[in-house]
Amino acid sequence: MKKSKIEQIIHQDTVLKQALNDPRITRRDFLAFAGAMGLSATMGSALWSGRALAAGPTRGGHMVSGLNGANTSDSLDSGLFIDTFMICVSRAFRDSLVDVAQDNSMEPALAESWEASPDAKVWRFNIRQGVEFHNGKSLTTDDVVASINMHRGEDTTSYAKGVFSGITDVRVDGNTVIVELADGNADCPALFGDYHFNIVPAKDGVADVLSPHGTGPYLLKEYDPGVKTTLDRNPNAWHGDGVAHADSHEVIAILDDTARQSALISGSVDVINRPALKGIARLKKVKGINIVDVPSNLAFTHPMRMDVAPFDNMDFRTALKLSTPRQEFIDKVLFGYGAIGNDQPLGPQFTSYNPDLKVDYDLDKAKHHLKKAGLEGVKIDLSASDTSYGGAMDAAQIFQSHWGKVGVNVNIIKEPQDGYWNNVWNVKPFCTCYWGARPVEDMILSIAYLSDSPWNDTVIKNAKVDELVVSARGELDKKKRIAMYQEVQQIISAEGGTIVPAFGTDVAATQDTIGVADQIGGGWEMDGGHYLKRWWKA
Amino acid sequence: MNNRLLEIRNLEIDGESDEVWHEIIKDLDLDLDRGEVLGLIGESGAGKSTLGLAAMNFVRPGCRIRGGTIRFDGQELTAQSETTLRKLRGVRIAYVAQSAAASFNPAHQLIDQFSEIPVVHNVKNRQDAEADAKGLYRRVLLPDPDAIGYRYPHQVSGGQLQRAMTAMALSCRPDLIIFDEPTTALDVTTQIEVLTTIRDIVREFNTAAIYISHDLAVVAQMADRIMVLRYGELVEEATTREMMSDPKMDYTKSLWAVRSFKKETETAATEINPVVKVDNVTAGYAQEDILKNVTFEIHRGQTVAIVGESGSGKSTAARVITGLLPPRLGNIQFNGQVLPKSFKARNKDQLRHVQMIYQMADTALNPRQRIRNIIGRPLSFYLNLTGQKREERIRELLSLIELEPDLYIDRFPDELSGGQKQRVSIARALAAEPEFIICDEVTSALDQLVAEGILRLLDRLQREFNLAYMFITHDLATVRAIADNVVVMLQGEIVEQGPKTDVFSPPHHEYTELLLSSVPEMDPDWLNELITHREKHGVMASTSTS
Amino acid sequence: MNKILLMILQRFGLGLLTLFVVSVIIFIGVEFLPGDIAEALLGQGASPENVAALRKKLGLDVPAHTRYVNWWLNVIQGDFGTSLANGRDIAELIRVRLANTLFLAVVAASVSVPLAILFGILAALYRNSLYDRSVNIITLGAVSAPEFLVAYVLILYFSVTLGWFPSLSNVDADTSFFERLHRVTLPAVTLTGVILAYMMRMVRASIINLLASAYIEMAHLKGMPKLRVIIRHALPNAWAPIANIIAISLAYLVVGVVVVEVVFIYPGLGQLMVDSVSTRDIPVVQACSMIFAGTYILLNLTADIVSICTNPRLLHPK
Amino acid sequence: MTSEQATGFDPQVGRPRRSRLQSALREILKAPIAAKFGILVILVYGFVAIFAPVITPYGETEIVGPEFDVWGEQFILGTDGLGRDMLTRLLFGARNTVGIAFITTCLAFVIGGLTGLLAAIYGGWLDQVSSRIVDVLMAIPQLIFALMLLTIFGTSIPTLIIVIATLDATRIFRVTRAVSLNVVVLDYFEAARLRGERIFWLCIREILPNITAPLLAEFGLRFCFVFLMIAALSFLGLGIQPPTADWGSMVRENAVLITYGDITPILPAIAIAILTLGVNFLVDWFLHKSSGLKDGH
Repeated sequence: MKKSKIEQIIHQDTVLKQALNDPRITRRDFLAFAGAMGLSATMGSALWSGRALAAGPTRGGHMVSGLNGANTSDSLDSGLFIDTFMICVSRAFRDSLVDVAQDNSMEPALAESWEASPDAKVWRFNIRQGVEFHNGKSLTTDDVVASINMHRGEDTTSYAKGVFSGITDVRVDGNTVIVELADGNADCPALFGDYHFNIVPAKDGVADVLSPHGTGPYLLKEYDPGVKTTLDRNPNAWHGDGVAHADSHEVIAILDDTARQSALISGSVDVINRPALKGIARLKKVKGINIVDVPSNLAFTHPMRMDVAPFDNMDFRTALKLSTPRQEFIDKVLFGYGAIGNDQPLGPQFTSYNPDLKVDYDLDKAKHHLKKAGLEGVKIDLSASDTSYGGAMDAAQIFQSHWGKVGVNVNIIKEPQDGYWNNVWNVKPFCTCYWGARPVEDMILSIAYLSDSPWNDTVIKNAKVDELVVSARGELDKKKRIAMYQEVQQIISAEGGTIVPAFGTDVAATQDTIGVADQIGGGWEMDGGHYLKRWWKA
Repeated sequence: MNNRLLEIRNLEIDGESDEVWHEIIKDLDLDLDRGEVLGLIGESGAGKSTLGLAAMNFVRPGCRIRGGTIRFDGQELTAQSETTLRKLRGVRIAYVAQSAAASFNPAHQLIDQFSEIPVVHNVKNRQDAEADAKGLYRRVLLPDPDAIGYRYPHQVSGGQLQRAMTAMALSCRPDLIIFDEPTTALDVTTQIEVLTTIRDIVREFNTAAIYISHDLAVVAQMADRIMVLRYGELVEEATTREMMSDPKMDYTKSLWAVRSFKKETETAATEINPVVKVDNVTAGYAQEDILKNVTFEIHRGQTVAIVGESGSGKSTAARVITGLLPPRLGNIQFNGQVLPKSFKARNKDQLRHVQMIYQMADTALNPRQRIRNIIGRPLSFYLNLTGQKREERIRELLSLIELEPDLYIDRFPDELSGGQKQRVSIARALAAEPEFIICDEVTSALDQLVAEGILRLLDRLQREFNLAYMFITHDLATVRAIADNVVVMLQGEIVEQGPKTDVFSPPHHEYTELLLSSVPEMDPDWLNELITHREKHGVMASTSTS
Repeated sequence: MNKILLMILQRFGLGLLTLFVVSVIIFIGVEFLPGDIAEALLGQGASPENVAALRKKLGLDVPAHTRYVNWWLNVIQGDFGTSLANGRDIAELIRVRLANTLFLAVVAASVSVPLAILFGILAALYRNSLYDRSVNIITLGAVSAPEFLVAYVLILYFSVTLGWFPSLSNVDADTSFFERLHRVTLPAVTLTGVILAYMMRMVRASIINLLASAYIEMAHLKGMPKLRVIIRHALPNAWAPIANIIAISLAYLVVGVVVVEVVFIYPGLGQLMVDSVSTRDIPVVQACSMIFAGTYILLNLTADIVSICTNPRLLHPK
Repeated sequence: MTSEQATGFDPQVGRPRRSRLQSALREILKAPIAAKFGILVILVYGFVAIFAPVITPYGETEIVGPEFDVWGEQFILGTDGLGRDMLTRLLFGARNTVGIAFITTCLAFVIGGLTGLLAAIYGGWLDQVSSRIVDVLMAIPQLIFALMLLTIFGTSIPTLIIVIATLDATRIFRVTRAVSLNVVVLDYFEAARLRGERIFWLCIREILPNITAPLLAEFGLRFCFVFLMIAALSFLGLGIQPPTADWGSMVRENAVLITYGDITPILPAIAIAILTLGVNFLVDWFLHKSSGLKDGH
């Protein structure tokens, strides 16, 4: 508990620094800054003069949301969550040990508090007492252990397997669950805030992954995968009045952009995620509609396999980076909703993000590097598909036209949407790709940027990076870690094999009757997936 | 009181084909008294039916009345509204169509279709209508009159349907009935019976009638007065006897003359072995046999006529010979050698030597091919003629069939008249230079004059090329005209065969007798005499009515 | 009568055969889809071990033909198995969806079929009249526009602008009948627009064809009123073709409405099947296609039966 | 002059002999206004499709301006979300969408028409088998089947064409078979067979010329269906892939704007509608011609 407080302060401290020396000061930063100055959030936002102010949370009401990111094949097995619909629903009727707070700090959930051994190898989580599952079964440490183990071991099907691979042992000590790691990881609590990690009831020692009963503030009333889900308030929830404002929720899966948007405009729903950015300018003008946007760590990456010519040539890579039209990418592909990227995967939401690290658009320099590489007029293939991220095809064309200017002829290959992640990504030398937001730096770096990472899609083998990442993982001193991570960013950006023109922004749209805190989480869209319990209906 | 029922003056009717209007009826007058029967004679395209329908001020789609007046019982019809006309039709003027089979609605029982007329027109209520229907069915000599009304059209034979329709026409006791070729679609033996019925009924109810037909002999039996039409104009009008005894106009005379054509010499079998021998053939579809062990021969230069009514299996015989229908038993011999049963197995030469001419010239010629190709194809296909040679041969053939090559060689079939088409299909058959030609009812779809032309042509060609013909027909007049040998068939079996003279001169096989006697003759009294004669000798109506 | 029964049975047998072949085709088809459900589910995060584990868990390691046979064995016992994706009972899953699909189809049909027949008859009756031409053009316009466009425009006016109908047609078990009706209005209208024209034109055509026949002329010459001629003389002989048209259209209403479902978020079978194809959820795809094919065959069978039973030649043999 | 020519009275005998082309032109001139409209539409579309690169102000995928620029001199219909000229895209759409639909339909006709003809001529087991196969294929919902095949073989334009063509061929098979059967029973066909003609001649010279009208009509209808089918597939994201300008996907891409009453995204759909309408009008006319039925008055 104490630790997390400290983290929080340090975090705000960093943001403060950024706020002071960053010309592109963002609203969030400013608020954080204001908060650090001891101003109340509301005053802060008043100063900011943003959109119409929402009064403080009001309790009650029935909230209807239309969410993209659902599929009839959705399952309650949190190990298989891949998209927003299930993540949000699950966050509403289940709990994790730890939550990522709206300010991206670690907030206790079913774990009342936690301590780490000095080497950050052994972590003790004190489990909250007197919590009951919706079926009346009371929460025990066994449930927690089972819920952790469902992501571990050879035969786990959990998508989070990688995230939990570092855990060597999980054991119980009274009300405490003790987790041992192979090597130190200061971010361990964050693992337990991952959206795959839900506490589910254990059946004779094994997690009952499909159980509709959680400990969350809402009861899962009706669940029809890919269609809709309804939630009612959990009368004996352990969470205080701070969360779960609405009495009941109806979450409808609306995959079609136009349908989702007209549902909002016609008032059929209160909240939608991912409003079609094409029309957002007009949507803004519609009376009674608010746009909620949060810079996120989602990175639009374009991995080049550095063991394949010509991508093995650093000057060539630099040439591409220097001639990549980042602003145009944001304007045309993201319709303005994004932050300039700097060719490394760690987004602006990370405390360690270094806003000074920039890659500017300089065709002459690019030409120079290309010349140096002796690759003028070289022909390269870029594999692209809108499955990698919406607008990838458009992006590919934008790149094509700009890289062409420096003498790199790009041949765009339209890859089939199906099996893209199996047959194209991590296979083809150069393709379009994205990396979803992760709560902590290490999660990205260690699965994709170490020489032996499973998904090292740029085939980067950099001893320095390897060393920095590993040591940062075990480093409990925030300042030191940040320094290390910033150095990693520095190296990847300069030498790495990925082009990150921009980081994403999570956009949602609501009726102006929906209240949203002034600062909301960026770990995942929709307030880190917590919106069902954090937003309210006035 | 005024005895005049129908009075048509200066009637002009146009017909439309390809957005072009041309006259069908030209300035025509027609008078009809109560109880009188008027016969309309003419070849196809003479406008008979159009005129008949005009009597009820009805024109078929694609036609229009351009001028003239139609007074029915003092009432000017052309001025009337659809509704008044509707009230007239079926009630005071009734119509009996050529094909009863097509003119009865397949979906309803006969008696329904009978009753609806009086019921819809509020003449009778349903019960009375049905009772009346049964009565009339009895009158028109339908078997089992009380039950037959509850049958559906397809369950009743053609002859019976025609009677049923006559009965239906009488349902409201109209003043006028229009009979539009009511017996043309029927076999001769059936025709007699229907004719008798119609005549008696008309007399009995003293209904006026317009009897339309292309067959003078038939009209002669029915009508008091005859109008001869041609190209929509009146050629001649006179009382029946007058018209028969001394026709004035050439055209009328020529109509009479039709049956004059007769093949000069009768060729007897020249060689011992025939061109074609149908050897004890049994054939048919599915389980039932259409042909039952049939045997006959055809010699070079000879014409064998296969005579019989519908269903007698004469066309099936043709299909067996051509190999379209492989026989179940027996075989076909050509110049002594046995032909493969199926045409698929026959070689080009075998195919070439057996050619066929069809009844319907319109469907026998590919409408999308020019005459040149139609006639030219066999030349290039069988005889490998090409280029100039082919062209010359085509022209040769055209002049052979008396069609001016320059005029016709580039035409499409639909730019020819029926007779011309038939000639072209003859030319196509000739082109193959066959030894044997099957003529399947080649004249029955044609007008008498045209038909005669075709017969003459065939005869000439036969002599020129010493061809063997198998002549399938139901028309004994034609047989008389061209046959050397005759084969009489009844329900798949040969009842009699031999030289024409033998077959057509007594003593006859009873069925042959029936056939021969049933052919209408140019004598107003023929029908009466026949009936009385038959009643005397108790010759039963042929069984082939069902 | 026996003959008729025989014919119907024969048709029925053929239908079953077809159904069987379809199942084989679909199964093979799904087998050929690149990747399998394991990969599809795990998406970008899939590591070989994950996939292998999931396959094992879902029993995909069993050879295909064995799975196919087992599938049939279960189906015969009325058990469609459980969805590979989320282990839900397919029979249950489909029951709900099918109910929705059928509801929408029935609503659309009950509007469009009578209209189609009525308009068709009128058009045939007054053919080449102004009415005929204008109806022709309007209906043609309706079929000519892509479904989704019609849907969007309807939403724009009746939902967004006027707010008469919801833009979402999401219904569930406890939606009241009239509420359902209200919600499926827009989709139903969209579908009606698509099939109405087609049906109407066919009805018109088949009736006009009949009007050329001799017995119709006879009816006129018997002085029958125009309407009676159509209703009593033409229609009874037109049932066969009309039934056929309706069958095809209904089949379309059941199987061809994916787009409409997507736009109106209507939880029908189409959406389910499309998703299942993309996630390689073989048992679900199988079940859906069985139902679709079944519907199609059944409807055609009905059409056949109608045409058999309205054919006096078969009904009243000699 | 023989009695024959004397009696040769027939309104048609007098008719002058014409070449196919002449008669075709004559027909067109006599065609009702709707049909003329249809012909016009098709000609215009055809022209645009062929000369798209020449008549368009910009390149098909060329980014020439700001995104969603309004209508004006420079961009007559404004620009799309990427700043590509809408008019250009629209015109190229004609080329791609219409072209692909056309090729697909042609292919479908080659497949379905040929099998249909053979089935009609040979009859027997060939007819049985092919008809059964078609039954099966038709029993599978077309859209879904297409989706599946497209996911199997990937959504490249060739596969798109082949898949849809194969599925569409089933309908064409039925029609061709039906109309051919009407010809097969005719005497001139029998005559040709008795002459011993080979199958090729029978198809090309005896049957095809006599079923062109209904087939053309069917072609029109199928073309429209294919057209809408591709649009639907594009809508579901499996049709023609970006950046190729295709009306279906263009509507989809900008559909969100419809909600704001912006008609630009509807333009491609209207383009689709007009063409379909035109084709249908023409088809009606053909059907009327082929079913030599004279409408009453």
